[in-house]
Amino acid sequence: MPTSLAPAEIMIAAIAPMLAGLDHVAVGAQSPIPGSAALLAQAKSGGRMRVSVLGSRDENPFTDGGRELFDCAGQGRIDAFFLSGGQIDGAANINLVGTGDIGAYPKSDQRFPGSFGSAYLYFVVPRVILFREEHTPRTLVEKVDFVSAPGTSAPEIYRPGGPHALVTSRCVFAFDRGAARFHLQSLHPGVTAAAVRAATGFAYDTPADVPTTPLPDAETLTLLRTDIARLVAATYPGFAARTWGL
Amino acid sequence: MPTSLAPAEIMIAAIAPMLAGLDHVAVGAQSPIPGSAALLAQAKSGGRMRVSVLGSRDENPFTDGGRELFDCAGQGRIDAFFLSGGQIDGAANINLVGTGDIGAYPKSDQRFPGSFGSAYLYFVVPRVILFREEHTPRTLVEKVDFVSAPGTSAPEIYRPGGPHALVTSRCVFAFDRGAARFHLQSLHPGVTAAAVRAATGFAYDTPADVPTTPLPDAETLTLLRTDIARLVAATYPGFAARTWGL
Amino acid sequence: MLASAPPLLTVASLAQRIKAGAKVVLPPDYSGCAMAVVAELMRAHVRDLHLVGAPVLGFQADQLIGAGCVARIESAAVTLGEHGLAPRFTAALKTGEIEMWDATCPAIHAGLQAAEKGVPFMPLRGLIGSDLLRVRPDWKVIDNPLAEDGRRDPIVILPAIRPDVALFHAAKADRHGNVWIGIRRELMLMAHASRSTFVTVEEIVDGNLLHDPALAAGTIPALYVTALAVASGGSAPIGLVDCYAPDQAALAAYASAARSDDGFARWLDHHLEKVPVSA
Amino acid sequence: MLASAPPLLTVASLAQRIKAGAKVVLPPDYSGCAMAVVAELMRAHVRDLHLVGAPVLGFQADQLIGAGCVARIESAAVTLGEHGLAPRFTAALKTGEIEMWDATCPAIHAGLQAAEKGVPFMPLRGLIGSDLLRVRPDWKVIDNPLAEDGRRDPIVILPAIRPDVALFHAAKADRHGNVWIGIRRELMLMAHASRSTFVTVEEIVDGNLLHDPALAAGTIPALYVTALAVASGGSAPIGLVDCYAPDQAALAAYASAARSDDGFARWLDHHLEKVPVSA
Repeated sequence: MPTSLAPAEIMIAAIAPMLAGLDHVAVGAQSPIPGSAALLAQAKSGGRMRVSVLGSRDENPFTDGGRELFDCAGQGRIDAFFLSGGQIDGAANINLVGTGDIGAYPKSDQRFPGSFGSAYLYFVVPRVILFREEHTPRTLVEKVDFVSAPGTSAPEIYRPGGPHALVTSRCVFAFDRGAARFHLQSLHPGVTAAAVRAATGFAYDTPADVPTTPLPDAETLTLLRTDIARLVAATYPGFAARTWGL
Repeated sequence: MPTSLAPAEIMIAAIAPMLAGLDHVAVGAQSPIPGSAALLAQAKSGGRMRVSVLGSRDENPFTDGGRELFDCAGQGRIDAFFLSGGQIDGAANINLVGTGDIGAYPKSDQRFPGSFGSAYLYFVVPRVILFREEHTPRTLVEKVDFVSAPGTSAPEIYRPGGPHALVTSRCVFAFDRGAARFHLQSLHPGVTAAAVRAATGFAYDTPADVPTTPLPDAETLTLLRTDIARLVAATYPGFAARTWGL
Repeated sequence: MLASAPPLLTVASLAQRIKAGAKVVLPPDYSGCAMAVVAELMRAHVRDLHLVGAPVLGFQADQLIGAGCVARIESAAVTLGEHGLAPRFTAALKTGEIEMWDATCPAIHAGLQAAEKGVPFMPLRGLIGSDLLRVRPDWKVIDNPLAEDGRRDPIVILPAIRPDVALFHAAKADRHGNVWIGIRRELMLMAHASRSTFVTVEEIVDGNLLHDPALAAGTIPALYVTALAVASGGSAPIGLVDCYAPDQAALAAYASAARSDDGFARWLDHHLEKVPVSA
Repeated sequence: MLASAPPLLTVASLAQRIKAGAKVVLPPDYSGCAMAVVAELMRAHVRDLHLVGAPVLGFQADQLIGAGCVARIESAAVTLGEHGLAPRFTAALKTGEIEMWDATCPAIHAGLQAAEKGVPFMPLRGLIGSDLLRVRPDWKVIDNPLAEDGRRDPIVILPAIRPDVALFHAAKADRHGNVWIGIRRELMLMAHASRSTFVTVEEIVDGNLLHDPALAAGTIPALYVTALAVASGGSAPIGLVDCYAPDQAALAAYASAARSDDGFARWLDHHLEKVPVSA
């Protein structure tokens, strides 16, 4: 077992297996952890998986302008995507707009950049993986102040897609769409269930026995720190420098 | 006055002045007479007028696929276009689908190719010029058997465009959108009002005095037979060969 | 990336992937027509195709109709252009052998764009008062829900057109499966809108078309391409812009032969003899 | 053809054609940003702009907000990317100085496509249950009129977005006014959708871009271009793909300075001193 895994590496290793067997995984701009996980999963698939990374010179296959990612997802050609949130709540609602009373909109207490494509992609991409490094009661809240995109929808709403899991710096939550609720799936090394409970603002289920998040084996870690790191550096140079000193 | 004008040349010379002062004239595929008229009008404008000829290598400015002509017209960027019809009636309805009882559709007595873009462009292009060489009771009918595109619309229908005139091998009809009716505007040389009446299946108004269709002056005819003919030959080689022996 | 490239097949095995009953969108004659595949479809007597013109049809449709491969045509027009009316199309309408869904060009573009965007319908101006609305019960007039305070604003909405198959011919593809189409963006729309896309090309080029900034702008990415085949001269006799001109004599000969059932049958026999079995 | 070419202006005189109150659509930072024109707009204190992000905004919007040029933002996000939150945007929201129309990326693309097609609205999946619908009263939920026999199928329809002005920077144009944008098709959509389009370019090239089959595929035809100006380095410090990289130090310096009113004011003074008056 390799030692001194970076927190980002644990998240990458946790996300990559969630993509196994998929045909096409897309990654938004400025998403280095999901991007690294997707490229790792692609390498593990023997190259069978297609990975499209927005903002990448070599991994971005789109030629029809900014709309193509969304059209492509609407056609059902994207199997997995990644979203984050300034706030994420226990029903997997995400908030990318701002905090405070919605009645005061647009004068948020804290303004986030905006919803980007979340209010669409969350509905049409079958496997949306939420990620947020900061795992605190400030980010994982009971109820988001502004719903950029809802976690679940009424049965009459067209929604082939939705949340699959939430990966943080502390743990992995799996999402049950029927119950509209998370459960604790695994704890990163050294993190206790109690610590997660204390750091989480929303209610979720905790099984009797929570495993440790599987860590990459030596071969995978070598792959990640060499070939994948070099690919990642081409699109996310700052992240690659911080994580792998590239 | 030049002698021995070809019938096509008279139609070209009749159409060209209808385009004077316009910014952008578009011409459909396989429309050599309107295409020649548009290129003549462009030359007369000193090049200020833009002419887009579908199917032309050099005069087709579109780069967004087959839809762009229609999008461009929908944006209000095309001032004039040309339509024809297997049948045209006195309310300027055109039929590009087929003859016979519509109840028997699609088993027409005579099937035409189809409506192409007429059911859209007739509504959104401000100045649509109808043209049809064959001027007989078979082509100019009281009521078309199938309305590919109607000549006029109820006031609540979005319709910035519509018919302006009908040019045939015998005469020019002007269209009054308010009255939904043609009147005889000019007779080609040697054609009588009575002959037009006998050859026309629909009712229209005839002023007391019907002028002769203005013919091109010597300078214009030279321009048409040299520079314009060469441009036309690049897109409509068969027509240029038949008309000018090019 | 190569591992996820679409397979490179023979023309015949590519044609075999297009099944009876498929809804197949085809380009107009001025774009890239996969005539070599059309020949294989006729040879194999593929039945009950629903052909969609993007937005009009010509020789491809007329031949397939003549060979008995077509159940339905959805198009803004069917014509052989300067070679006149499409004779097999006209004859099949008379016998009632094919169903006809007349359309208008922008309605087909809009329907394909609806499929491209994953929406169930698209609005379009015009059309109201046209008898096309009488023969197209799938098109519907609604009141524009965003019209200003109570003003009536009727507008047509058109259902998405989602073909099973897009089929066309292009100048080149690379080994990754990216296909260069230049300004012929209706081919890209067809690929985006369809469940599967089959392409024949003049040649396979080295390198990656997406890595050349000039060529990338006219390239359909491999992710939309189901399978490829090399067919040199694959759009003859219709021609391919910047590659080879139409063979007007061959087109005229077809137009003339196809005026009668017998003439078409003889043309087809002769045509399939000339097209080698590539399986 | 040359006679109908759009005029070639100086950057300053091009900027003068963008008037107070105009609805201006701008590309995201990864596309081509006409930073030289943005500087002139700030110098001229053009007021009350309604900026539309296609689909998101960055440095251009933050600077124009800081300079007091903006009344309203319509965008799926406003961010300086790896340089963090957009500080002038955030501050202006707090003071109530600007109006905010939050959106989501595909809704802006769809709204621009509606304008491109000349239709009053476009449907879009998703969105239902998002608070965006609460803050965007111009977006409306209807029942899909084409849903199968009585099944309820709620869907959002979005009004067309028709900007007065599209403003961007590109690598090159020709003397006819055709502008090469490569794969940056959102720039073409912006030009199609807008009443007028102003473009700065690195250089004017000889010949006609539309006559080169490879370049034509990535070219906006002159008919959509209102006026051009040459601005070498015109999208610095944001950068222009395949031409020059972002100047990360300059971008970081802006992001830092703009955190305070005073810091921004000093940055602006210094910035406009550096940008020569090109009148």
